[in-house]
Amino acid sequence: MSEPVTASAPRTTRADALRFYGLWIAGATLLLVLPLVFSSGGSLTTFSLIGISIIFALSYNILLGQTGLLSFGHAVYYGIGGFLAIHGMNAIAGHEWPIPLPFVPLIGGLAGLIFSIILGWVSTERAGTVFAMISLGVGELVASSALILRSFFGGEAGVTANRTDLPAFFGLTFGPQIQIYYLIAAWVLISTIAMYALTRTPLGRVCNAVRDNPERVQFIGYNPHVVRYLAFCFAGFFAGIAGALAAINFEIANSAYLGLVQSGVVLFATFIGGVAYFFGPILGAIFVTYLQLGLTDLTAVWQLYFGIIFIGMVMFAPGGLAGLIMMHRPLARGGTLHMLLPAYLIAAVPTLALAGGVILVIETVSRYIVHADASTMVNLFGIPFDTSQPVTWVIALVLTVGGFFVARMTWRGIAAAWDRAATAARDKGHLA
Amino acid sequence: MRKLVLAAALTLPMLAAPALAQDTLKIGYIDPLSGGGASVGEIGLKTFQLLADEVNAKGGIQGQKLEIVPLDNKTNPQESLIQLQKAIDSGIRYVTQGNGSAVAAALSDAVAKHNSRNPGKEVLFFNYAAVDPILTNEKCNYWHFRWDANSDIKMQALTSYMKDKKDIKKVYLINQDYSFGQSVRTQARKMLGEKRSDVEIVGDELHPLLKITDFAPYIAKIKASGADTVITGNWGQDFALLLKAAADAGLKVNWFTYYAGGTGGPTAIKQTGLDHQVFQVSEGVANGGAPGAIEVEKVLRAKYDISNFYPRAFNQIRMLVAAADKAKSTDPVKVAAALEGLEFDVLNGGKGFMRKDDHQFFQPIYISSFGSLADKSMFDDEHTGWGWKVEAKVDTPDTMVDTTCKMKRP
Amino acid sequence: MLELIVISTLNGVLFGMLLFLLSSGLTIIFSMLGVLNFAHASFYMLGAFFGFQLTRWIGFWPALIIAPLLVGAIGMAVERYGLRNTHKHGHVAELLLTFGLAYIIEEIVQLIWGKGPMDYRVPAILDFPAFTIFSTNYPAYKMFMLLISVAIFIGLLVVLKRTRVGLIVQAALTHPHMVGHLGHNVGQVFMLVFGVGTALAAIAGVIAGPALVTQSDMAMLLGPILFVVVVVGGLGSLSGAFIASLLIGLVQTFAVSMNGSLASLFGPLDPSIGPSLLTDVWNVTIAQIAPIIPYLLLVLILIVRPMGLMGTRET
Amino acid sequence: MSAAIEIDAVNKSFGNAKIIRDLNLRVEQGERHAIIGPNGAGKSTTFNLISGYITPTSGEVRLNGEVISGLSPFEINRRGLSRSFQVTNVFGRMSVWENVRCAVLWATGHRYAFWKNVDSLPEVRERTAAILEDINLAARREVPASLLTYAEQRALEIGITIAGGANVILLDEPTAGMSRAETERAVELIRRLSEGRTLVIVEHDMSVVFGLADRISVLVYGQIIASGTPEEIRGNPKVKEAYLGEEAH
Repeated sequence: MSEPVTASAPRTTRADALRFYGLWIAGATLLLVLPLVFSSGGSLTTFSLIGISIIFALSYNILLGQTGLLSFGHAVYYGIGGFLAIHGMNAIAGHEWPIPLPFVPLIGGLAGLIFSIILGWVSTERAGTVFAMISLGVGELVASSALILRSFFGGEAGVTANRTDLPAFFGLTFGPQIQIYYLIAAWVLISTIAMYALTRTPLGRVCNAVRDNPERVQFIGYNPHVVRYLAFCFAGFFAGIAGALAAINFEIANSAYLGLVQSGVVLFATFIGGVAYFFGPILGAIFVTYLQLGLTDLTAVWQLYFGIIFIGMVMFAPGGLAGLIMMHRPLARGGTLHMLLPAYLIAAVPTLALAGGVILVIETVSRYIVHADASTMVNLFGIPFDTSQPVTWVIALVLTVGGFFVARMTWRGIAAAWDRAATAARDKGHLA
Repeated sequence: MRKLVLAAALTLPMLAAPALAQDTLKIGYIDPLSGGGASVGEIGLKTFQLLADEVNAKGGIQGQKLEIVPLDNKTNPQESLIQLQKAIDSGIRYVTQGNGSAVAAALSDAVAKHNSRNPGKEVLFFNYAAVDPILTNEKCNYWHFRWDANSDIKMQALTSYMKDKKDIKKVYLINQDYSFGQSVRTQARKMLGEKRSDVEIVGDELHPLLKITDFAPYIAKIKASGADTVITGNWGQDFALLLKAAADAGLKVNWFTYYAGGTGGPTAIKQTGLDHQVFQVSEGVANGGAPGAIEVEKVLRAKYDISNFYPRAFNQIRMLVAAADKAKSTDPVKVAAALEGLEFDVLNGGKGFMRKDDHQFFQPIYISSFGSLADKSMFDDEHTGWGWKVEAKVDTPDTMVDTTCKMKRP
Repeated sequence: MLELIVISTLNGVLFGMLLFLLSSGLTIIFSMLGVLNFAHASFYMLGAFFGFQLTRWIGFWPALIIAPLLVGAIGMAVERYGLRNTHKHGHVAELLLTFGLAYIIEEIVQLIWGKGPMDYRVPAILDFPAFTIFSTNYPAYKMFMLLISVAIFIGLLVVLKRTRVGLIVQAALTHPHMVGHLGHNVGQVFMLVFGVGTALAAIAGVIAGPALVTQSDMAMLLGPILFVVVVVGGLGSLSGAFIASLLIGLVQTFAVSMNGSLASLFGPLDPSIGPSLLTDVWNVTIAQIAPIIPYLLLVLILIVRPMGLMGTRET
Repeated sequence: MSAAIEIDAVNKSFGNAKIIRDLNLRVEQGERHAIIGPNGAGKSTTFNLISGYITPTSGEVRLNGEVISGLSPFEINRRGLSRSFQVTNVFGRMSVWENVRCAVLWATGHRYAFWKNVDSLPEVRERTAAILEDINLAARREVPASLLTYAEQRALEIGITIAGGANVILLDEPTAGMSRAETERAVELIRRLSEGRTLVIVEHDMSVVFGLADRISVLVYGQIIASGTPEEIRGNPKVKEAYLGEEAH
């Protein structure tokens, strides 16, 4: 690993190497100090969940971003990892084996790997829509079977374990959340480095080739089926680790781990983060986990916002958050980023108005219909609105419609400013 | 990675709870408030909020104001644990939940672990509707209290009633394929065998949970079996669709159910036209005539346009107040001790008590049937014009079942 | 026993025909636009809810016409303003768009109609038993459903064989790359096809609504089965979709009426064997696994014949 | 020594349409062999048959004496045959450097390795760099393939084809759509790169064909009607009638 994330040619300079290792060290330091800065129990729970989600999303991106395989059933391997980890913990505690908790995620990883090895060969025979449908079918099959094979999956209730029953590890009992956080953080770091390293291997590179053009890959000596299969196995392995960490965190595994909803969430997270860059899914995992935890407290229709954000991303920013950020890189290098600023600021006003209008419409309708009897007050950005008043409806509609038309004009302004900035950057030799 | 800092900065204000004011006692209500189960969860929430108002109007619990904190678990055990963590992090010491035995099992387990790892910060879990017997048997724990009759108790009451119904000859069992449905089926076989060995069980069906859109094939099977009575623990759409299909096929049998009264159930029964042929076993209905129940029913209908689905929620909160008064404290450890064995006059009339051995509440159980109402003053359901009529009361002693619980006390 | 077979066959065919109403639209859309519409079952759900609401306002019969038209219009708008703009980002983006759309439609339906089941009733004129077989009634409404689906099936055949658009669709089924040569009105044809496909799903929704449950999770329940149908039948094959629809309709209906398990076949296991995976598998009945049979079928078919029963294309 | 490629009585039908009829062709080791013929004669199909993209309905294809018909494209590639495509067929989202490097990996024995850092494989790096020099794309190494100009993409197509070091190269219309100047450069490139290897080329541009080929085969309606040196082909009346004559009209 001698290069920053996206560069491709082996022109490694000292500065590049420094920056590259600096990034990893900064990441590790961040994981280390986070709980010191935000020490409340709530933040620790949040960070732990984000960590699990990061590994899971990165493992999913081995399929979607690296190899071009759209899976609707990735949670199968996550869930299997979780279940095996729980059974493993119970077995270790029951037999008093000298295996401490930090090694349990490996059990989950191996379980995910073994299941991928079994199910993967059939699944990966074809890419594209067929793969997507098989993954959906296999996902439903395994999730439904989990409810039939009760002795292993524990039916609806799932299987529980007690992580503190395992032998202590250097005096750590892993009862308190802070210890679990550091356990997860360590695995996040290990898995992230490993998955990044994977992208820098011959297999990782050929995965990209298979994604771009599976047909041509056959004419440079590779069997695309084997490439997809190997990628699938790696994805299963890391998903299993993520599942095991979830099992350790919650001390329970149940059939919801394996289901379509879980598969959908990881797809959302990965795609919203951006599949084209290695760090995209990390952003997505943070963003989506945060939304999942946070939006629930704010609104009953959080899933609708979720869907709208997702569709908005698919239609207008298919590169995801990472794509949006990386778009600006050539301009930043060319030193012309500031040229965009006025256009962004101008556009921000009507765009925010539009967003506010949409939120107000949704909340108003939701209060009006779902919670007709409850409070009719909606608090938006600190401004109270009474949904039973026609004036609120009018404001909501004006904001939405007016915001849309004005915003569309200002977006054109951004496009124009972008062209100018890009031209200027190109003149300085920073754009291809 | 920079994004992480940003996200964390945003997380902080949201999850870092404000210091809990000493003058309120918060109960975390962990149930679905979005997604498929939300309609049920909202009804429970309203019931509990009504109860909080009632308690506060009388001066609160030991001088503390009672507040219900809604926490959306999306009917998912994993999500429930996140919400539990959130509640604990914000200083909440009492949680209540009812929808889904799987969720209850996860919560019960998590609460027990939390309490053993964090002495001095104990949390109590009040279960108002999750009826899997396992929670007060193999998986019982000291911090879990259940106010709803578990499914074994209900089956005990139901079979006690069926014992004297000589026209029941052939029984068909149809249940959802998960722990609750299985316990209904097992207990039905066992208890019917004990009390009515002459009754033939002509069918025993488990169908997938909430996945069947057309029950016509199942009805065809019931019909083919010649059954005169069906026992089902089905709830939600699995109940409504089952009845719909039965009506379509013209199946005329008696239905003994656990949850015919759930949302959509009355509508479905009315559609099928099965007048007083659908029975429900529960801890009581307002039409039973207990003054307290009627009063509550009126308030709920006037305020929220819902019927009282959860008489046990009233028993639960009122008993919490009684226990706190007895202990002269709202400290969960003391309240738990005070609750053990506590006797109480239940909402629908009669005496109930919290059994010390397994923390299961025992109370009179009623068999009621749904159909046209003789008396105009009685309550109808879901605006169908039909309502519940009490057929029989099974008194507390006749509902007792043994427990395998070996309670570990702190 | 015989009555069980007769009733199950009727129910199976009915369920199969409903599936075909959906899978035919899905197949045609896939052939023309190259995108598997993940939200197809959501349009079916919209049909049911629109049907329910319009039945309340103006009665069932007008609703049967208007609801599909409305849903078709929404479908056309989705094609025009959603899919067409996403096309440049590739098929994965299009698939994801419909995936997100399915999600949003479910949420909006929940927002408007709530999460409980609707009281969507069979029209009074059809609310009687059509015939009684061995003392079991078969409802007239179900016969009506069967009739409608068969009528639409025939109508679809006529349109495909006799009209210009039908010929284009047929050409697209066999030669997908030909679609590019349609000339300037290709956009309109796409929009029309998407509109008709979603309207077909909506018809299924309107007529299935009263017979099955009209609830906000109905799309999630049916959606995955639908994909099984089109993949098992062969992506892009109408006749395959037809056969697979009936097959899955019948298999699922018959499976629930079978109580057989390994235990009943070979006798119960030695009770000394405690609960284990083996006892789980040994004791499970065919009826219990009925809902996962389609997925088993899917996986088996894809192993044995990756292009599906009648498919000619491999992807 | 056996011939580089031998096509022996191969037939290929799609449904009822017989595209290739009793095709026989022999390409000697080290020769530059061009296949010409009118549109729809089956030239690309012939390439597809040799490279394993499609399998013959009947007959046999041999590479260096070994039967390869029925093998997968990657198996044939591993036996030392590589081909280019008429329509540019590169890895669009990957950089030029990555495109070529991927094509180098199998031949340098790294295959599906997931335990090696691809950037610290000197022989891969050197070979990739050398090929980029050869195809004059060294300066464009960082550019995503989809952003290259048409001529650059054609050059990259050739680069990928030869990167694996195959000794039999099939080029499908390598100069199609190029300007005169670009074509000349391409021919120069092909001449240089095919040094010491066997080359089979399908080409429409007769100046390219006659300038490059040692031997020429003429394919008409799925059959070889003539095979020989450029002079022989030029003088062959059958060819004139069936093919060259046609062009004169």
